[in-house]
Amino acid sequence: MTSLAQVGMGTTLAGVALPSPVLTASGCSAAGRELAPYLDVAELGAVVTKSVMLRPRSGRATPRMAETPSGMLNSIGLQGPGIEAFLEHDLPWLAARAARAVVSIAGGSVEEFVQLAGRLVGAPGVALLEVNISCPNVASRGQVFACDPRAAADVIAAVKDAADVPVLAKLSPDVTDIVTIAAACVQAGADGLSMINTLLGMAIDTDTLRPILAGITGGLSGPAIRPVAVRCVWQVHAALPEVPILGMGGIMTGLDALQFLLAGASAVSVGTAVFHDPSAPARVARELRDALADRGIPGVADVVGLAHRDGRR
Amino acid sequence: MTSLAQVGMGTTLAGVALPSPVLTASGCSAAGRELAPYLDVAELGAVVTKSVMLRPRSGRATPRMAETPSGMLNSIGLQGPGIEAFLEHDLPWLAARAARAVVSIAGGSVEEFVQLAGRLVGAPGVALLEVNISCPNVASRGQVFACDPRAAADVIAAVKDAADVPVLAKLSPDVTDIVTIAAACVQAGADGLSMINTLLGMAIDTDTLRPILAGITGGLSGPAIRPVAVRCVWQVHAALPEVPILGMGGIMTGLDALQFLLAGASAVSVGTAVFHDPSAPARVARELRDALADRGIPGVADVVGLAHRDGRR
Amino acid sequence: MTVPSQVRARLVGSEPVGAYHLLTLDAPAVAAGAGPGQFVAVAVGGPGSAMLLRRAFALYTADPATGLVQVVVAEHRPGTAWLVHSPVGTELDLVGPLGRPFPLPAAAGTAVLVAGGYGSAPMFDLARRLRERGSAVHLVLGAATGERLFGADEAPHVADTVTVTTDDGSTGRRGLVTDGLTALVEDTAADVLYACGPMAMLRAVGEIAAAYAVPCHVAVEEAMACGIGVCMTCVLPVIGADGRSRMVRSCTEGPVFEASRVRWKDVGTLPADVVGADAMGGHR
Amino acid sequence: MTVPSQVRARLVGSEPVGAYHLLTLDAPAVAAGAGPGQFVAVAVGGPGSAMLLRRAFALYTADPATGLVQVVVAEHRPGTAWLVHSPVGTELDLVGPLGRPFPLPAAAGTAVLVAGGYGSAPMFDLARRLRERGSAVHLVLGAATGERLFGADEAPHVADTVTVTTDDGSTGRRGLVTDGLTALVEDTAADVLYACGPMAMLRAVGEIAAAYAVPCHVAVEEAMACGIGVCMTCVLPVIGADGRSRMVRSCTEGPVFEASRVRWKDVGTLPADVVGADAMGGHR
Ligand SMILES: Cc1cc2nc3c(=O)[nH]c(=O)nc-3n(C[C@H](O)[C@H](O)[C@H](O)COP(=O)(O)OP(=O)(O)OC[C@H]3O[C@@H](n4cnc5c(N)ncnc54)[C@H](O)[C@@H]3O)c2cc1C
Ligand SMILES: Cc1cc2nc3c(=O)[nH]c(=O)nc-3n(C[C@H](O)[C@H](O)[C@H](O)COP(=O)(O)OP(=O)(O)OC[C@H]3O[C@@H](n4cnc5c(N)ncnc54)[C@H](O)[C@@H]3O)c2cc1C
Ligand SMILES: Cc1cc2nc3c(=O)[nH]c(=O)nc-3n(C[C@H](O)[C@H](O)[C@H](O)COP(=O)(O)O)c2cc1C
Ligand SMILES: Cc1cc2nc3c(=O)[nH]c(=O)nc-3n(C[C@H](O)[C@H](O)[C@H](O)COP(=O)(O)O)c2cc1C
Ligand code: FES
Ligand code: FES
Repeated sequence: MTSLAQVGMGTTLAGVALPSPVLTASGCSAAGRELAPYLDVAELGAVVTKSVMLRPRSGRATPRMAETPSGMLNSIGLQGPGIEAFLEHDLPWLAARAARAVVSIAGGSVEEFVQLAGRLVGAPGVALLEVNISCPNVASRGQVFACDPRAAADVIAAVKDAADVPVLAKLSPDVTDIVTIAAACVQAGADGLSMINTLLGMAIDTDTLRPILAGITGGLSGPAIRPVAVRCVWQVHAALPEVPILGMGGIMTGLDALQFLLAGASAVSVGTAVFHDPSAPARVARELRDALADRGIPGVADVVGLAHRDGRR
Repeated sequence: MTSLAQVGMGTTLAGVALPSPVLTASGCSAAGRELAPYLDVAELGAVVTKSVMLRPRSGRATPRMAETPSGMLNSIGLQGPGIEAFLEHDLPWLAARAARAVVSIAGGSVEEFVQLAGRLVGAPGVALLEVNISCPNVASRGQVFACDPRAAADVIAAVKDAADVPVLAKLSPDVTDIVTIAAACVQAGADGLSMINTLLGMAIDTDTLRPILAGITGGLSGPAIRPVAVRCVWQVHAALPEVPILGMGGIMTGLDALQFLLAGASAVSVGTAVFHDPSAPARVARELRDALADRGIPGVADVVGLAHRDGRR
Repeated sequence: MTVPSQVRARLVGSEPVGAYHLLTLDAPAVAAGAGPGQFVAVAVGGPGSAMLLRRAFALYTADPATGLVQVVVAEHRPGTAWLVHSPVGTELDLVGPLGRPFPLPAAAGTAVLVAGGYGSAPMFDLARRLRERGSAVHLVLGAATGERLFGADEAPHVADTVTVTTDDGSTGRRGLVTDGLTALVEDTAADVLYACGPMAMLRAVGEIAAAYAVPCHVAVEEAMACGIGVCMTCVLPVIGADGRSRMVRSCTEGPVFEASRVRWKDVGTLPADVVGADAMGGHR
Repeated sequence: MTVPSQVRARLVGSEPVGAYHLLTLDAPAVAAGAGPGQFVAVAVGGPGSAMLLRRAFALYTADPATGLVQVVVAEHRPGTAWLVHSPVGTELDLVGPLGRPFPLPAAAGTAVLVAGGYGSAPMFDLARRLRERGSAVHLVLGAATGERLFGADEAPHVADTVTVTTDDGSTGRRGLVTDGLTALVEDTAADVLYACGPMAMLRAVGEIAAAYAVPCHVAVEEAMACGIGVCMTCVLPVIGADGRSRMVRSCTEGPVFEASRVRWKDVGTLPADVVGADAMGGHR
């Protein structure tokens, strides 16, 4: 047993020191403000903001979600106010509360990503950029950047050039070999990797006999996908042990978070769990601290990737 | 409302007429015998047998399974007695009960698949072959056949040559573009497609701090993966509307089965649900018949792929 | 606006009322400061549940004195089935009060309240508050069948007149809730309308209000994943003060909207003139 | 062998007994013809549960006359937690009796029964049956603590002698259940041993039996996904009549095995000489 107060919850993600390894997940906590009644955003490792694009976006038609067993499908379509409104309203709110922001950016072309990264240079409170490459590449008939190592690398290299903070590439699990994509992103300069984004899924309404989502397919998230997410983190950490990983996918509890750390993540994002429990990111951090204390583990740094090694330290 | 007795439950899968669209799934009902206390195997569309290989196989060390939210991981390692014992003990049992067998075959090389198909020529009660190409290809350092269109096509073309019954190619969802693999298999002569096999996943024991499965990674199945499975069936049916599909992945109820038919499957396999409820394949068929009757739908044939069209017929 | 709380609330009462279940929960933090039209979001299924998303229910009562809140639940599919079959004593995880309540008029006047099915739940507290402020209240309750009316017995205690309609005529007048509404609005010289119920009904009420140039506040019901404003699933096209339409969250900016602002016929579509529709590519 | 049934069984009793819960279920089809060492598999979590797999429990009693069966459940993680907190009246989905029971000797003799923790559950029925056939029964019960002993009070009614041990000495003799076993086997001139409990205990009992060349039947506990023989998750390396080892299903070919057949030190590994181990590539 380690006493609770002694557990070192600090972690380093892509060179950035964070007071807690538990962050929010992009698209699951907006820009943090709505969580204020349920937790203290400054105590989180960071707030990962909803992917922002250059221009305001309406998002898709509704229905935008379907509940599935231990998961959900979403097809929001990256609704958002665009980078200018984000810089004016969202970042200052976080900065005023001394919360760290990991800003997720999304674009349909390398140029859009670069412009976004450029606009964020010098913005207050930005700890890292998370590059959401699970976006269709307009230049290649909508093929998702994250599904092609070259396209992924092009985006990352360009963002890296433009950014003044470390850059995480957010990977999609919907690929034959995630290690190849991960390696391409690292080669292109990514300081770390976020994984995983949602799995492509769909559900059909057995009354209307039509797809439930207006967008037909959507992204599957929640505990249902956790085994896939842990596997991706495991595989990439095994292949690229030096590369920092922000792990996510179905984390509901502190023990779930611990699985990701053991698999090789230096920090984790809590996404869909927030819909179930708005205090989830804070609760997961507490539970993780308790779990480390129970196991006599001094701190987060001691478990990162541990399951690859001997097990019991 | 259609009366229950009027609902046409017959279906045709790759040219083979089946009395019911509900089958078992490979590896989830052995060769059918153990289900006898819970259902009548002859009333099923068919029994899809555990993938058989040429030689007896021990399977992997234990633990071989882990429960996950609305799913499970397995890492059995294709334990089985080999094709000779299968021909001697398993097929005759099914044939004696007038049950149809879809025989799943697995190999580490094209040659092994061909030999298996050859041994099955003329065997009693074999309605179809299901070719489990989610196997590591010994010749290409363990890359799974189903992850490479050329390797997949090579196996299917060779099996097609050797077999005397229609051939289904069983696809893995762990690919960037399942339509490409599907098209390659069809081009190579597959009479139909089975989808999906399990997703690669893993889980870590937060007490031992090591992977739960002796095999480290395993196959994720159950309702958790249903949205991915429905999506795969939908995508392939959209691209290749003439190709018969045996759909599977997380089917627990008649309405789940209906989703697969609506997405484009002509029949479905019930896998992991059997572990939850050994009578599941029979129950799913009953519930499906009731659901069709409630909706005033004359029969299974009327809903196959319907969600791609106007919805309400 | 009240800050919502997340609480573990004990189920202290659960009783069938017609086709519905009336659940009473001990939740002082939620009861304090809740207004009519606000809702609560309840986690369902207990530990080990495969259902991740909360279910939303309009507050029927919220009594700061006793700390009790009540909701009226229609058993629909697994989540609501679990709720209505939960034994008294079950601890529920509750978030609320959420959303914006029905706005009360600055001056006393005449209000017509229209409700369909369990949509009547928020109307009783609304009626009481309107009458406390000196307004006359005319309440119209409708449902498919008599079983699906909620609160018909209570209605005379909170309203000056009560009109009851059912589609099948089993209780009250046969027909739609909106059938006699034009006459009622005219006869009572209503100066504000409130409505809660199915979308088609809200739209019809809105149209009548528009015809008489009377403000009309409606509580919509869109599928919600989070209920707290972070997920963007619950949107509908709403015309802003600047005249431009946006996809607006019904959980935080609603569920109560001014009916004339809602683009009823475009709900479930993406109108080309909505802000940011031009930027939509194939992104999910 | 009895054909197993799948039934909806009403939970008619649920009571804490020491560290365990004793559940009584109304399941005539399961009770009929069940033998000691057989088990039942119970679906957990109710409708909408995220837990797919059944939980296995050895039968403690199975009375064809009343149609009741009983199991002794240790609350462990979510599935067993759900079970022990299910109110009386809950309908459980039960499959059983599953597996092979302890074999009874052809002739009367002297049997030593050894149980660890809830592993004693099947021993009472076994003891009664052995005594019915004229055997002398010596029962050894052990557990970590007194709380974790099950059935110490009942033991004297079914056995000629009872020995109780706990690791912490809180009840009976301090030590392991196997500590005095050699002496007991010698003193009673046991001609058969039966054991149920943790793997390490079964192995130790098996070694003592081997030393005295006495047959020894043990009930193992391997994680099971299906319980009915279709999934191949519950295997362990067992030496067959032909002297060759195979990965054998403990749900259908067990859970009772002759101790000398089990390759204890290889459980959880894949010994190279097991049939078919040579054919293993990287397949999953
Ligand atoms: C603001 C608001 C107030 C509501 N007030 C009430 C009320 O007072 N009484 C009442 O009985 N019901 C009310 N509802 C509807 C209620 O939330 C749904 O009927 C309920 O969520 C369905 O859950 P289920 O498990 O039965 O259905 P499922 O279909 O299994 O639910 C699956 C998912 O879809 C969502 N969903 C399904 N139907 C609806 C719906 N009609 N509206 C919103 N989300 C839905 C669920 O929340 C869940 O996330 C309200 C909904 C909203 C948005
Ligand atoms: C033949 C047999 C007889 C058993 N008899 C009893 C009994 O009489 N009393 C009793 O309390 N327990 C008994 N067990 C163990 C009991 O099945 C597990 O403790 C229980 O399944 C754990 O469920 P959980 O939800 O608490 O744990 P979880 O860890 O959440 O279970 C997850 C999964 O692992 C499996 N699992 C976990 N632990 C075990 C285990 N020790 N053995 C087998 N499967 C496991 C579960 O079945 C489930 O599929 C028996 C097991 C077997 C195989
Ligand atoms: C409603 C919703 C919206 C999301 N929006 C984004 C987004 O804008 N950008 C992004 O990179 N990921 C987005 N995601 C993916 C999550 O950040 C996360 O990668 C994924 O949901 C897996 O984690 P979870 O299971 O904890 O939710 C979204 C997920 C959900 C459920
Ligand atoms: C324990 C287990 C063993 C399996 N063995 C095989 C197999 O031998 N061959 C095969 O093609 N698929 C195998 N599968 C995959 C299933 O046939 C099916 O494709 C998958 O589990 C998805 O369906 P489900 O969710 O209904 O189980 C196995 C699945 C499980 C759970
Ligand atoms: S329900 Fe999530 S934003 Fe409204
Ligand atoms: S538990 Fe499935 S074969 Fe034994």
